[in-house]
Amino acid sequence: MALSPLNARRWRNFKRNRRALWSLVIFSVLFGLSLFAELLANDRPLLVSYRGEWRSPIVSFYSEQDFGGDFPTEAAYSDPEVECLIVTGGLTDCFVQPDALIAAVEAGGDLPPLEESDRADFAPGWVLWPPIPYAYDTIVDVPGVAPAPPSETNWLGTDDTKRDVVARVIYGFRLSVVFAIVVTLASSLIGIVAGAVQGYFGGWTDLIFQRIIEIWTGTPSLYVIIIVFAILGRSFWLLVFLTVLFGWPALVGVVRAEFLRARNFEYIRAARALGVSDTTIMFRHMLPNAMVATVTMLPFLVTGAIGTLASLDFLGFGLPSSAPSLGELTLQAKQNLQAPWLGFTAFFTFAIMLSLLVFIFEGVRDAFDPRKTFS
Amino acid sequence: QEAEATTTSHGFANFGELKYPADFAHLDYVNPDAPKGGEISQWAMGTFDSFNSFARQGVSAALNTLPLESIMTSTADDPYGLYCYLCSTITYPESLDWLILDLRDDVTFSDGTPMTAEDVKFSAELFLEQGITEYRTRVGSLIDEIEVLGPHEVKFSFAPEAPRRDVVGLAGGTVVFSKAWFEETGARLDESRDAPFMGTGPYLLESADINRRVVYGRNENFWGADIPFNVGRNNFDTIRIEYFADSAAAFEGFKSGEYTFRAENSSKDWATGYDFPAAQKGWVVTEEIPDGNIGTGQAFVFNLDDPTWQDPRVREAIGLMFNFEWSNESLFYGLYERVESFWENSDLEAVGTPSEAERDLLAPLVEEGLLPESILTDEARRAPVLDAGANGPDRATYRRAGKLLEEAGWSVGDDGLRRKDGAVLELVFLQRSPQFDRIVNPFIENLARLGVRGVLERVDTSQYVERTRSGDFDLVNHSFTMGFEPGGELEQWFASKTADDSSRNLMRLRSTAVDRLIQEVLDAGALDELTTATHALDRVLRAEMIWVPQWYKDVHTVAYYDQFRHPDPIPPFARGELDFWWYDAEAAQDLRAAGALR
Amino acid sequence: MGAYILRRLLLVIPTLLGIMIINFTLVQFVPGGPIEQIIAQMEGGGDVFEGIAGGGSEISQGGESDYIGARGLPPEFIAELEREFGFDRPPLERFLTMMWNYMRFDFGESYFRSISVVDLVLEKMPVSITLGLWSTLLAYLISIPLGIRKAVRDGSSFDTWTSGAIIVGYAIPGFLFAILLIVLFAGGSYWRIFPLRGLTSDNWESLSLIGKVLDYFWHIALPVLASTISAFATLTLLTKNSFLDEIKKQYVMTARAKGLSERKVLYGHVFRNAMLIVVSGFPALFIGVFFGGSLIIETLFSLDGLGRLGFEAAVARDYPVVFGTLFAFSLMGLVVGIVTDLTYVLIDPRIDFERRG
Amino acid sequence: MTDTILEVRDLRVNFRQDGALIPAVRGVSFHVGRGETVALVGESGSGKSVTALSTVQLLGETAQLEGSVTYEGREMVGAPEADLRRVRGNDISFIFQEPMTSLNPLHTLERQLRESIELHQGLRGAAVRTRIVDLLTRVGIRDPESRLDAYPHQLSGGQRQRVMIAMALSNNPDMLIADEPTTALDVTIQAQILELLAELKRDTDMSMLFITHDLGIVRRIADRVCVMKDGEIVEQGPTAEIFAAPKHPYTRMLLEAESTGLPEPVPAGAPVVAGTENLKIWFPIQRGLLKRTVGHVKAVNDATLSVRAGETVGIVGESGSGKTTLALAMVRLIGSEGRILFDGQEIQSLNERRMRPLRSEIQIVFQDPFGSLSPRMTVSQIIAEGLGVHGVEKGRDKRGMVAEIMREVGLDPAAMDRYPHEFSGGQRQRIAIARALILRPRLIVLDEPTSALDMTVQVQIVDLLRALQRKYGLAYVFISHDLKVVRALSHKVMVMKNGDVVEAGPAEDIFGAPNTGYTRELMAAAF
Ligand SMILES: Nc1ncnc2c1ncn2[C@@H]1O[C@H](COP(=O)(O)OP(=O)(O)OP(=O)(O)O)[C@@H](O)[C@H]1O
Ligand SMILES: Nc1ncnc2c1ncn2[C@@H]1O[C@H](COP(=O)(O)OP(=O)(O)OP(=O)(O)O)[C@@H](O)[C@H]1O
Ligand SMILES: [Mg+2]
Ligand SMILES: [Mg+2]
Repeated sequence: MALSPLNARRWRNFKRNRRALWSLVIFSVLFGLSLFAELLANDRPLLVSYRGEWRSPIVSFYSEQDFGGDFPTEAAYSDPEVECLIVTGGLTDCFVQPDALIAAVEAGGDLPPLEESDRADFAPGWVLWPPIPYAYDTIVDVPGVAPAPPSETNWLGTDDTKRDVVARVIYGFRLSVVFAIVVTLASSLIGIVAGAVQGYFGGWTDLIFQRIIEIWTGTPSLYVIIIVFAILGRSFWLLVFLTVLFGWPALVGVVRAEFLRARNFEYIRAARALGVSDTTIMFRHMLPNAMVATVTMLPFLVTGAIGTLASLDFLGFGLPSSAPSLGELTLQAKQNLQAPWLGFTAFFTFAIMLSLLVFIFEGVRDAFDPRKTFS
Repeated sequence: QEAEATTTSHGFANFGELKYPADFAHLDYVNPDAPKGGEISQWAMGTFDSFNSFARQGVSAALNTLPLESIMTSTADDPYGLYCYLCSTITYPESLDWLILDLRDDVTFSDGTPMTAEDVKFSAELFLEQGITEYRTRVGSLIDEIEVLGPHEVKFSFAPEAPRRDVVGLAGGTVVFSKAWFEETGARLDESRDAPFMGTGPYLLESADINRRVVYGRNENFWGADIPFNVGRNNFDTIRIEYFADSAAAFEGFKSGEYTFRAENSSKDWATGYDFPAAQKGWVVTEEIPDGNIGTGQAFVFNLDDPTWQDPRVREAIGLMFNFEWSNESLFYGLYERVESFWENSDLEAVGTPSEAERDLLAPLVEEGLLPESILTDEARRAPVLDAGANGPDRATYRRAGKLLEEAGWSVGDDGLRRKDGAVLELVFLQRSPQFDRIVNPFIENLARLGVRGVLERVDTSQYVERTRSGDFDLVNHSFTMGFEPGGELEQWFASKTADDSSRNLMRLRSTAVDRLIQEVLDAGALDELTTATHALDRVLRAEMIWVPQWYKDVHTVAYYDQFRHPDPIPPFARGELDFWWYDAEAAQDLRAAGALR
Repeated sequence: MGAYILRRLLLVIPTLLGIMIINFTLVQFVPGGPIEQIIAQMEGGGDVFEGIAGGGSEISQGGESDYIGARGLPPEFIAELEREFGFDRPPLERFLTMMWNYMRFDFGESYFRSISVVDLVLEKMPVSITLGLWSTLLAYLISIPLGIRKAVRDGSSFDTWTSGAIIVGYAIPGFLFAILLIVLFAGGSYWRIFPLRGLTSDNWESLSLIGKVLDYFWHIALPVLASTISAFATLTLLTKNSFLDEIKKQYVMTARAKGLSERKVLYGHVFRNAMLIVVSGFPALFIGVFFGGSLIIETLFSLDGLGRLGFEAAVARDYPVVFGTLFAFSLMGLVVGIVTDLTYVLIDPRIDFERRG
Repeated sequence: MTDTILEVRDLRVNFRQDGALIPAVRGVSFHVGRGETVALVGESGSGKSVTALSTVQLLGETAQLEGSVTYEGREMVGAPEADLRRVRGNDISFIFQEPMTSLNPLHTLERQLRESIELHQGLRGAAVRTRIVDLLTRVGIRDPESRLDAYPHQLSGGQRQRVMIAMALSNNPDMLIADEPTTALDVTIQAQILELLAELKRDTDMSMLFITHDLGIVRRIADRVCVMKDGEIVEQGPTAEIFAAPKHPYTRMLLEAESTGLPEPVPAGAPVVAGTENLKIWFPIQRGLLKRTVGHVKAVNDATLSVRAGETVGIVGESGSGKTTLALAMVRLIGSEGRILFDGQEIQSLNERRMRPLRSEIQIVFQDPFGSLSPRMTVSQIIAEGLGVHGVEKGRDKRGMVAEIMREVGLDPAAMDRYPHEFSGGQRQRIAIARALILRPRLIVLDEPTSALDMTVQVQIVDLLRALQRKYGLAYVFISHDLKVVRALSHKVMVMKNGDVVEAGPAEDIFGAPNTGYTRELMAAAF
């Protein structure tokens, strides 16, 4: 897709703003990585070799019986017994002395004394774990009380349910950012269009539309959320939908004000004289000039959406509690002042994300500013 | 009235003898030489806007009943006895169809006017007229008539259907108001108030600062300061309650000495919070005081109306997945004890195999096929003990649980989930407090490994109540609070007839055997009968596995600035810091000098 | 313009009606109602702030309410409550009575407290006004000059550092910051400089005027700081960016060519052009100041304001309070909306609301 | 001419743009003596405005300055802002080229003027007002008291320019830098302004750097002339000398260039393309927050005109007489009473949607070119926009068409991806013309399209317009103060004064034998 010369110029301008560019790169990398959270932090191995056969537990379901064990339910890969079954090819002795067998296989040395028939059955295998062997909901078996401080196994400690904070941050980042971005994009899109239409057309369009918005904002979102959740159950996308439903009027006011003003400008008159359609006037001529508020607010809307998620969680109207959201982490931080690593993690995650977004949007603003050039 | 043999006594007990004789000098557990004076302060959550806890409306202030007293009283070391307090004797016939309270003539209200029989009648009737509906409907049908027999004599007559075990408490529990005062002020029992009702009690409201604090001060004209009951009690001159809206802020308030006594209810704070400067310097002492009350039977209970949970094997399998030992170690700093019985921490708890007497009660039920035979031979059911080192139960436990589910027809499908007739075995935890998220989620993790899908649904209070009432849940939290004298309330908790609509019988238990045993308990005439019947009932209820028992705390965890003293040992049934603790003025002086307190 | 204002004023009526109808209808579908709340309270639960105030125990508290009567819940009791709340009458009738009462500014009484809704709101106002007023004042007084400064020195290290600072301020979750302030500056472990609770000291009445003022500010320092910290970021950047857009225009050059001081140029000329968005937010802000509230800040500092009231009413289904406040605040919101639009015209006389396009 | 008040030595200005440096001024040196008037003339886009703005450092941050500018011996390049501020406004006053965008849109007339008077003269209260009224009267604004509350957008182009002039003169500056101060003024007022300037010069020994395309003015007021081309001064010397014996070929070309000739006759039987009947436009004067209407500005009272295919109707008249208003109403951009016809169809009553298809047939070039260009669109986008809208010649390469039209109006197509503010005043004007022409509409309303153009470019534009008219039979409504251009282009002329049409008829008649006194006065001043 070729950029138009203007967009190419904007893009060049953006790139010249090193801070914005790097922020974009870092943010994309972080977000991109978090999209593959399952590969980074999981309580199922990426790959196992069982009797020479390669299996990928993160994609498919395997019961313990598939590895020669005795439970028909999903294999608990972190159990030494299960690991032993995999690396030995399903020796029944694994139920007796799993650790010894694993150690022996790892050392490549001789197996401990086994019965002959078993020995014949032996087929070496291996397990490939993700860098963080916990998923967001894995209860970590470390001694001590939750929340546990950072340690070798849990780099940022555990939360108050003894789940690994790093894993939760990775998943939480993805969940929160996806939530926030979808919500922000959708609600600003609707909000901008609504504000633009009102401000541009004025008259009864404005009058009626404004009233509808007033009525809409007078609706208690809490009750709607309760009702909808009670009927349809809780889910991520439902929450996204509801948040958008109640979030979009946020930008309407400013956009409307800017459009009310901009529609009197001479160049708008010129565009009209040219016979340009209303939509083009609104979005090609006016919007770029009435975008200050929007562009400034966007990073905050994104983080704000995460905040909304957090406070909904806080009040118990949010996602299911096991869901890894950054908001939930913050709440835990407040509830557990004796565990400062929770607070620090939450704070730094927020601060880093917000800084990146603010810098990116600063770059965007500058790139759109005709009078700004970089050397 | 004529022919009937009557008893006149200084007190009454349904079971056993009264602990204290009529002429006792002071309660055993008090320090008769405790000095009077000083101030004790505590905190309360939120705010208040009323001093009337008898009305439905308003949030009543802490301790608003402190200025009030009832006719009879109990002590902290005798679970069964009720003693005359505003009365000198109580007279009743064997049948307990009526009773006469002979009132003391030296009792005065705080304005100095004497208390009379008229006041008692007025007060009792006031409750029947202006008490909340619930009280009126229940108690109104039990009391036939209240008569004033003399200036200091009242007679209560009871309806035939009133349980005889409750009637003395009913009459003796009457809080006495001044009729004249009510008529004068036009006060009502069903409206919120900005000051407490006038009563006969040892303390008066001194000041109230909405949102901030309530202070009660000693009633200088207290009629009963010197009676044996009050020797060594009511030692503080002032009792102050500080209000905080947030618990963390409240704790900070304690750290900085804004209040001086704190009953810690958070295991986390108890374990980690008491290392602040004042505690390090020894200004604040922490103490664990044994609690002799019956442990609250806190538990998850199943919805027994749901066919899925009607199968005890399924209930048992689910119960096996809850790792209390791990939770206690990892989440509660090991502060709690496992609940095993509905009468935990008391003699009423069933232990071991049934005794002869119990077996006599149970055998007929077994014969009728209402109970399995094993109940006669098995030990009283105890919760499984799991490894505290890991949340997940050991393989043996999984195997056992899996087998139970298999037997119940829930077999594992290709996706590792338990199914029957195509439906997945799903367990909805209905919760209203975020506090339990960290407890339920690990439970759900364990269930997942069993192939059961656990879902935690946290809803707001109104919705929670609506859903529990309509039975829209699988597992909810419940707290069974049982008494030393199990009685009519057992029907609210466990009887079939309340299964459809009771906030007590949440699990919707409908068991003929249980109904019959409840009747046994109600019919018990002597203490040993009561104990036996209760043991049998406890045993059966536990065998039913209607719950996944949780935990209770068998100690009071308190922290206070080192200026209070208490008798040692503390009686089993009360912590008593406002009652029989006292103020060490010297220690207080030292604290103040050291700058611990302002 | 006159016609427009008249039109707007007249439209207030159907709008308000619309809001009330939607709310009333919604409420009919909300699972759980005030009666359930009362039941919960009777059983010793039902504190709506339970989750927020935190620190609770894993042991269920209370269990038994003070009241000796609390034993199960007979249907008579519930029936009586329904009668008391008027739920025995059809919804339409209830709605009409309610609207009729509201027309006469009779907002009824709370379900849970024997106090009229108006009194209830008045009772909470001082806290809300204090928090709202001072924090917005602070936010505006700092953010706008700061934003302007940043625009003028766009790209300088001053710009970068202040951006960093306000972002950090925004990124700290408000309640975490508040609790930190409490522990650090009001608690018993570090410094005990500020009070933990309330708006004034106990002996406030007896203080001199200056003493009173000082005492007041001493009390509100922490809560206001906590509720303001996150407000700087958006406002500052909004100001900055609006200024950046405007500052290079020709008329600014004219102003400069007149020899005006930088201040005069910025505040006298650019400000009005750049601040339409910010300034037009003022009236709405005004409402926010008086009728907004911050649930969490209020809770942490044990202040009883509208934030707590609103939340409590909503969660506890205290419909008279919910509807009463909704009605009053909506009405005011609508009027303020009109005022806002008029300020647009005041700021930029070219603006009108006629039909275009 | 004794001492030098302003000295510019080897001034170079480069604009940073999209990574590259674009030279605008390349080594300019000249000086202005006390009491002297130096005229800066030259090709549009040659760097005159940039040079002028550099003297007091008013260029944006994308400009890189080299060389030296001294004012009264003080170096201005790189001087601290505080020093510059002292000089600006008080010592050196500035009249910007584009009066339309140079006034603060949200300040009333009074406020715009009051500010600098208060600042530099220390007057307060009623005295300031008297001074303002006096100034406005002197720049020829009629009934100034009633206009004090007007906002810039309520003024005509010429009125705004005069406000600008009044503002610049309000402080009796030592030096006035005037960048095309009279482009929007009719000849009589122009004369009045020049007289005023001369008077000031006499009375206060004011120096002037005067930028203009109007060589007539130069001849009248300048002591010396600098001729610029492509960012360099190609020739400078005393006015008389330059005019008498221009040395540089460009100067010669500039002096010779003049829009001459007469329009080709309209083909017989050409259909009427557009017209108005009894058009009336009154602007309400509103007061207070409620905007009560307290009176009317009668901008156009009763205008009837018609234009045939291939015909040009010139509209001339005093500044503020309603020309622009009439033009805007004709293309239905502001409301009006009366009939507006296009192609025989009544278009007054069409709504915007029904109007839109007609828009490609009717184009307008605005008096204020800068304001009419979207600031965040590049020139190529702006010019090509109409093409996209009306789907003209889909197959053709848009950029190619844009390049072609740019070349035709004398712009370098290489600059097509720049933003409007990166052009000179004259260039912007041509962008606006290009935007209208590229659509090949049937009717173009041109509102002062050549005011910012130097003679050479003007001739080029006039030729272009004529050629297009011949080729496509375009109809023009041509508004201008420059009667020479009007004569060169118009078949019919309409003279307006105070909202009224005072005279209308074939061009020969009006120019040859004006009927009314007003017209005669106009002609006299112009020729
Ligand atoms: N901000 C800018 N960025 C890039 N180029 C610019 C900028 N401003 C002016 N220019 C270029 O500098 C050159 C000189 O412009 P200037 O405005 O001085 O011309 P001018 O002589 O005043 O012309 P005119 O008579 O048309 O006003 C022009 O080619 C113009 O395109
Ligand atoms: N929006 C408006 N509101 C009020 N008055 C206006 C408005 N627009 C123009 N006028 C007034 O109408 C009159 C005619 O203005 P117009 O712009 O048509 O003049 P013009 O003939 O184009 O003058 P110039 O040659 O100076 O451009 C002027 O007195 C002007 O002040
Ligand atoms: Mg120029
Ligand atoms: Mg004009």
